[in-house]
Amino acid sequence: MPLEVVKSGQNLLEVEDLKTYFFMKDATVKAVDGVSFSLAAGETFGLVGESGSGKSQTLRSILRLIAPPGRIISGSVRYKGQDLLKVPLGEMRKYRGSEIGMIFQEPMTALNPVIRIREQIFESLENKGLTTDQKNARAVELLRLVGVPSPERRIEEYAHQFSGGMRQRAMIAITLAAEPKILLADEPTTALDVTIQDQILKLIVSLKERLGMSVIMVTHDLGIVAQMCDRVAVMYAGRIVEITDTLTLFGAPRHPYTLGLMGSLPHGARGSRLQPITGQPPNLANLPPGCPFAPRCRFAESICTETYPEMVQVGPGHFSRCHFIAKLDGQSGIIDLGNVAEGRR
Amino acid sequence: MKQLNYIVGRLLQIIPVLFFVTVLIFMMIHLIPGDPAETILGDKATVEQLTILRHQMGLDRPLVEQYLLFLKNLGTLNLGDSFIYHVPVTDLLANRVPVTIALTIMSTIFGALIAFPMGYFAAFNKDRAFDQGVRVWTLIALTMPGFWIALLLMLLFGLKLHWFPVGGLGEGLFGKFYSLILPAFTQALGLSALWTRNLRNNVVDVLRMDYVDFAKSKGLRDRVVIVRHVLRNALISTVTLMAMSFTRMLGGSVITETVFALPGVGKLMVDSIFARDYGIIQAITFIFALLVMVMNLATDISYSFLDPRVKLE
Amino acid sequence: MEPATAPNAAGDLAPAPAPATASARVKRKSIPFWRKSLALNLGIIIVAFVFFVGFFPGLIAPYNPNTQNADLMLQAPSAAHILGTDNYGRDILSRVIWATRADLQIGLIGTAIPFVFGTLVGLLAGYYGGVIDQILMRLVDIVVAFPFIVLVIAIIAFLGPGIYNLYMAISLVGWVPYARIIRGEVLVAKNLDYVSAARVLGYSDWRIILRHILPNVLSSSIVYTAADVVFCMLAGASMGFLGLGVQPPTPEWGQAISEGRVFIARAWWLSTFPGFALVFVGTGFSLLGDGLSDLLRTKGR
Amino acid sequence: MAVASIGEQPLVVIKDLYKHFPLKQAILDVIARKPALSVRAVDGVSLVIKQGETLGLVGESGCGKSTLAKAILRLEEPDKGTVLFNGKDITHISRQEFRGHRRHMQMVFQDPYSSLNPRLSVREMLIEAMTVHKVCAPKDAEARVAELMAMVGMNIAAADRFPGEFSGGQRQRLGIARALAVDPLFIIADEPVSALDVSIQAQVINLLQDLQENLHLTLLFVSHDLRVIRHITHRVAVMYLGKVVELAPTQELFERPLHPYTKVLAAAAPVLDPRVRHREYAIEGEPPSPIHIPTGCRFHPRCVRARDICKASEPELQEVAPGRTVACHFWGQ
Amino acid sequence: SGKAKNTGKTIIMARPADSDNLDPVMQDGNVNIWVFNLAMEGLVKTDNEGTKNDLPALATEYKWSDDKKAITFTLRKGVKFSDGTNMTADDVVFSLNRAYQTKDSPWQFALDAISKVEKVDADHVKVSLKQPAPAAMAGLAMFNAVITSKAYFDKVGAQGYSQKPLGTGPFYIAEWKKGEYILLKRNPYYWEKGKPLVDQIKITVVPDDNTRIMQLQSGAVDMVENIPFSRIADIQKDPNLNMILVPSTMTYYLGFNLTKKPFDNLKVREALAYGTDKAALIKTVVFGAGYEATSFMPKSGPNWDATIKSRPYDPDKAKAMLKDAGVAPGTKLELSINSANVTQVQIATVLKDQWARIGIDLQVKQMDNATLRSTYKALNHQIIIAGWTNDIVDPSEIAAYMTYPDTSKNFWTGWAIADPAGAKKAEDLARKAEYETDAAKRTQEYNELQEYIDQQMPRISLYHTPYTFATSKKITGFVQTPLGNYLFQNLDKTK
Ligand SMILES: Nc1ncnc2c1ncn2[C@@H]1O[C@H](COP(=O)(O)OP(=O)(O)OP(=O)(O)O)[C@@H](O)[C@H]1O
Ligand SMILES: Nc1ncnc2c1ncn2[C@@H]1O[C@H](COP(=O)(O)OP(=O)(O)OP(=O)(O)O)[C@@H](O)[C@H]1O
Ligand SMILES: [Mg+2]
Ligand SMILES: [Mg+2]
Repeated sequence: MPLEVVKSGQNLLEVEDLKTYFFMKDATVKAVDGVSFSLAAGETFGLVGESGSGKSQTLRSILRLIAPPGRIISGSVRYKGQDLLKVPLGEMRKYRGSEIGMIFQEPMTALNPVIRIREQIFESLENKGLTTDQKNARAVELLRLVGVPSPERRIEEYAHQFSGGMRQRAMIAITLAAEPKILLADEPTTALDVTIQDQILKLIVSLKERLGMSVIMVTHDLGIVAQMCDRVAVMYAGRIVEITDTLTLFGAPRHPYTLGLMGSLPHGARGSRLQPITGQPPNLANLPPGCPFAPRCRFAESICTETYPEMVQVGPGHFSRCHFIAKLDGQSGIIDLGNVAEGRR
Repeated sequence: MKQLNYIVGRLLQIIPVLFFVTVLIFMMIHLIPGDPAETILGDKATVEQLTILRHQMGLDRPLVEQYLLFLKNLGTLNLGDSFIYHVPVTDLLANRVPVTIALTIMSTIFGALIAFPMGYFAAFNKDRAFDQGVRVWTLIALTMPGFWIALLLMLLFGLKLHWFPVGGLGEGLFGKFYSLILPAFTQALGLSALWTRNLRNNVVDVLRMDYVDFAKSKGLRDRVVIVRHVLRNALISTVTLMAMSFTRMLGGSVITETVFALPGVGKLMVDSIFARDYGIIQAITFIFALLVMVMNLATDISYSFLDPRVKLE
Repeated sequence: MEPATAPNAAGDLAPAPAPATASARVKRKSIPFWRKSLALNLGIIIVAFVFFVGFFPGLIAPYNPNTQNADLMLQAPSAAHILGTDNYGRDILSRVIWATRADLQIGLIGTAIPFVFGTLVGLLAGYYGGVIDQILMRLVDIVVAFPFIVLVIAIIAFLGPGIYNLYMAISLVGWVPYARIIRGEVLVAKNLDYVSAARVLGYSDWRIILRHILPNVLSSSIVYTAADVVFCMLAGASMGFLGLGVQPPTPEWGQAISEGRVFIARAWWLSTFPGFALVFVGTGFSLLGDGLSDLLRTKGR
Repeated sequence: MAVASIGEQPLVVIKDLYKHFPLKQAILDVIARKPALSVRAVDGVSLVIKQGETLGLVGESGCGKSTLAKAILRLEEPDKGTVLFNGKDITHISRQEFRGHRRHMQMVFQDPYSSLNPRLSVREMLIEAMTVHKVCAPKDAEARVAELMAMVGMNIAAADRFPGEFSGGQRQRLGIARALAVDPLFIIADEPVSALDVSIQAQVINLLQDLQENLHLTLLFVSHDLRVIRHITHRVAVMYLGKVVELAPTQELFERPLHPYTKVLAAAAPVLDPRVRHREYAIEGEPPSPIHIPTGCRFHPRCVRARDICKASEPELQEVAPGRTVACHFWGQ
Repeated sequence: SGKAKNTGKTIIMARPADSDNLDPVMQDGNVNIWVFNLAMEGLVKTDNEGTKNDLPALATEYKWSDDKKAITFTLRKGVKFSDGTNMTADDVVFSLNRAYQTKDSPWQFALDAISKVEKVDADHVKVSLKQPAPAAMAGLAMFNAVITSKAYFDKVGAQGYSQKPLGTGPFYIAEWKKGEYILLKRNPYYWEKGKPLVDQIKITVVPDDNTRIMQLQSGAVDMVENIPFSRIADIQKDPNLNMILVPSTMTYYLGFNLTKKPFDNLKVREALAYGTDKAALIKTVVFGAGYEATSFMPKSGPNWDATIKSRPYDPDKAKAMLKDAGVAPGTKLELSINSANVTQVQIATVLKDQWARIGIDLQVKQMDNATLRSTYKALNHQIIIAGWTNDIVDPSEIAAYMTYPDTSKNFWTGWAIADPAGAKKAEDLARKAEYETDAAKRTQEYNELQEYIDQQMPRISLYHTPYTFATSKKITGFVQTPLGNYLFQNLDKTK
């Protein structure tokens, strides 16, 4: 693992060689298998990949929210230089919430159904030395901040009384209440309408700017990446296969999988044929040796099914795991870096 | 308002059900061979004597008329007379209903006292020795007939250790409570096994829920996470199950009351069926049905309080 | 060098290669069901054993279970009578073995009839909803309003004691849980897309109910059956206690336990061994049920 | 069936279709004679789907897209209105009679996990559909299964497996195969790719597109993903709170949306270019509930252009250019 | 409880079932008789052994009229009811009138001979009979002829009376919690000075045999009624307990329904008797605590015929006889029993095995008591098991039941229907004996009747058993008569 991926020392958060496996009766699921990346202060870092590629488990591992049969096998998660994986589990709560907060993927299941929203916000306001009235005021303010209408009334309600978008907002409010330095956002808009998604994403952007947070944004929607992220890592089968800045990703991706993703995107008008990746995502329980993408890869050769490719640097801050980076030279993504695409608005 | 709406709706539903329950039981018991006149007069009675008594008791009237009379009495909250004891059924039940209800409540409390810690610790020690031990225990407790458990408890705690009386209802409030301990325990044992398993599985399920992790991700203390987020959610369905066990306990009281010589309704019901004491049977059925339905209603309402997601519709 | 996998130039219309079977193959390799749940294995073994005993008690029982011998009353366990003899001088081991038949019958028939009837009611109520649902569910309310045992007693008083009436009584009340479970599942299943698909395909209601809904809603009630078998056996035992159960001298555990209770001080073996048998078999079925639900839980997504 | 090119002839004509779901009324409300409320899921929709075209249906979650789809197929009995299929009224015939028409109109569902009966093997599933409708002679059924599997890009070896053994994308192909099994003329695809990963999504989109073209199918394609809609459809209908508010050929709609709501939808979709980042909200507020639909133009509470007339009177769907209709008082501005 | 402290000695006795009706005239069953008999007395009473029935009670003496058609009783002086009011001749007349005149009383038969009861003077009451009846005195000693206060009865009415009858007995009924207990308290006005010895008797209801015995063993109760025979041996071994076996008139028998085939055939009935091993029954069912019954009349009652012997157990002979009678091996016969009665269940269990050996496939039909009663009363049964106890110290009661067709269809054998001539002969014999005033002749006639019935076998008498009663060793002075009545005047409890 080239150290450049994780520029040691200068970052708010550095994840290195993180491995989280699930030990099932019949197999070991390598959900996160040697993930390394870093997050600078004020940065929005994207984590993309298809379903099951290990995005959520990576985030959970950062907060050490992995329950049996899952276990963090190795690696380090350095937050401000402190390796969180070495902190006694009992002390993790010092980092959770107030330092690193997380928005869960499913607002439906991540909010406790039997506790009022207010109490759930209060929980994040604990240890801040606030009186109940102050907490109340703060909670209302937070809900208003995230755009929940008539927050004084809705604070008394339960999660099920909220619509999907409102739930997501409530969850953001709960997480933000603790004023984290880093926000881990796990597909915060997947379940939502475009209009609501638009609102939530823009909310996150504005909050981030106001509160000076860093954000790790997990998504499988490249549109969100384009709109939100400074840098991106593409995950495939538990590993990061490409990591670069957003513009490069869209303009000159250097991994066959990323290229395939671009080709799969319907982006133009009717008539053009899509160029999807063939085949199905691999099963993390029975990964063959070699590159897990090989069976679906246009460029694959026999070596790909035999040895696992190392991460190689292909440009400044641009790394890719592929035996045949050279073959990809000249392939371009969906935007032409030459000229700025025309905005639609 | 929503609640009130719901309650009114449900109460309205109870009426036809109660009506059918009473019709059913009325038909059933009146169609069984044998009648109270025979029970009262015994083997030595002549046909003539029987005829006289039947007439006095109104048993020679058409069934429909008898039923209407029963309904009419019900309307005035008069549950009729016991044919055998010659006293108003309400008098008989006044002493007995509290015994059965006390027994049921105590059984519930004991059951909860057994089930909650067991289920909880089993879940937190999932698949470890304690969990397996609890599993074995629940399997056995579920399969032991109540009267057999009762016998063992009486032998051990009554006869050998002299801790508790061997059956009978004590005197005074404390005496009564004291004498209900073993019977309640008997009833609690089998049910608590059911509840333990339910709670254990619930806790295991809840522990997997995202909201528990979300709570942890806020940096909450473990105790808070467990009490507020895990237990509360896990208990919802266990509490419902406990409420649903109510009917079963009423039924179980038949046997418990017999074995422990308790003057409750269950035993009275069985005796009355055998004695064809129509008055009592009808009254108890009616009360049981009412109790069960009110209990079900209360369960549903309390369920909606415990779990705000449940809409009362 | 040729690419390992040729790009699918023809697009997706050509038969897709391996992927169609890839995940299936992975599943194939996964461990067989019987290695997934210890409870299930134990349950299957016990229940299979019990079935064997229940079907061929004559092969195992050393004596005729009903032969009395006044000279051999209340003998303690010995080599000749491994579990001792009862108050009629009958061999307890043989009676315990033969009782398997009656108890299994109570457990299975007492479960099977309610299962079938309750399933039917649940299917109709759940699928058609509306008035049919209302009527059937009120019927459920009526049955539920009686405590189980009391209703069974009343029915037996009506029909007279005996094993067939016991089935009848248990069946008349036992269908309710099945109806409820199935109805609940049908309410969910009928809104699933594959049922909509079946309707879009113009299938008849009966085809949809029997072929598309029924097989998919059975699992939780099948799990319930295992518990229900135990419950029925216990109900049978309670009836035996009240003198409303199986007709003597047919051997039956519940009755043996309750009749043996009087001898507890003098001849503990009378009720203890049938008690063990009941617990053993009950445990077997409970384990089976646990195992089945384990299995279904892991199978579900 | 005569091969018809797009636009020649309408295949499905929906006239003023309504589907309301009455809310359960509480006893006390009934006694108090409060008016019964209902979810007005489809609230007067008229649409023409032409033979051989792919019509897109977009709109926010809950605006009634699925209900409309189901009402056309009588999975939900419409309250009012008519659906003509090939000129024949199919809403006012008995269910029995309608069953005979079912094979002509099929549906592909959104959730690949719940849309296949887990207890039937692929073969059983396909053969059942064919035998019920006697699509082909029993002896040809096997061959047809193979043909269908090939059509949807699946290996015939998979025919004996059960749905649980397939991935989401494969299941979606099987769902399509099932719909094709009865040789339909018209297929409604209700968000057929929303649940799939991008790479798989693309496979299914290609498949649908190819099938539509090769088999001359008429397709109603429901989605809220504008990128997909833009890619696959010929014309698009935009729904808002139970009504169609705009209908236009795809290209034109995206290039020149007329209804303010259409504009909002377009603006809300994230642009796939990191260099073009919008920071202002496309729209504020949430859609109102379909129970209390605003008076007048149902979009007016969220509309930046709303004026008094928008509150007062509901704009009719009007043809503003050939093939373009829109329901807005101020569509021109 | 607080109340107990000045009530002195309390004895607690547990029994399996509660009373239901304490009106001596209107109830049926020992559960009632044995209780109100502690509180009420008649003019005469039986002795402890149940052989004499004219011991003085509320009457100090009596005199038969010369034509033996009337008895004049001299009332005891100074007798008070337990409420402190005096007992008068009017009370006696009222009580006896009610006893013999109440049409729907199940016990009316015992006083059937009475034609009139009248007050002679304040101290004398005359009972007139329709004809000379030797059994009349026995009837007057019976529990339904107990004396109550007319004023009280008028005050509380029949219903109130059935809850709390008032009498002159050693105890009075102080409290009755249905299904739980009956509390009897010492009658302070009791005429026998110094009696009774204890202050209270609490009779509790404990349905389960095991529980009842455990309560005795644990000291919670002092006396327990109805010990299962299987437990006699245990209790006898217990150093703290007394096992009391009270000789009783209890007779268990199998009753055939002669109106049903093949029981109309005497051969079959006899064969079944030969096929019944009474000794084994006694051993397994009553654990040796009983003895063989030969006659339909109890051995412990008067006029029992010692010359009758049971048919010996001889399965081969039984088989042969059945074959002769045309009953094929494997024939199914039906035995209807009360499912709640353990003894009946046990007898049925043993019989099924015994009769299987003579080729009879006995079908045991269990039903609850009420159904069973309706079944046999309608003669819908084939065989029943029943037990009988005498209520009076005279053979006339059982003889009448066995032979008078109208009262009980000959004990539900349907004899008079199936074989009118035979039944008529028995009836004539019984009627003659009932009114026979010459004691020796009467014995002779009853013997003849017993022999005739033994020969005709409308039933098979099985065995006699004692009443089983256990007390703690502290209890003294326990008396129960063969009729079952408790005499607790001398009951006491030592420390
Ligand atoms: N509790 C668990 N037990 C076993 N395997 C698990 C568990 N949780 C996750 N996994 C596996 O870990 C892998 C990664 O899961 P993860 O949730 O991180 O995916 P993801 O990238 O977030 O996907 P999605 O986009 O669907 O959210 C998956 O293959 C999943 O099957
Ligand atoms: N069976 C039903 N009973 C009551 N209300 C219903 C029913 N089906 C749908 N609805 C309601 O009708 C409205 C329209 O639902 P529909 O499913 O048609 O929306 P949709 O546009 O398909 O949304 P999505 O994009 O979320 O699938 C929603 O408010 C929904 O809650
Ligand atoms: Mg995820
Ligand atoms: Mg939809």
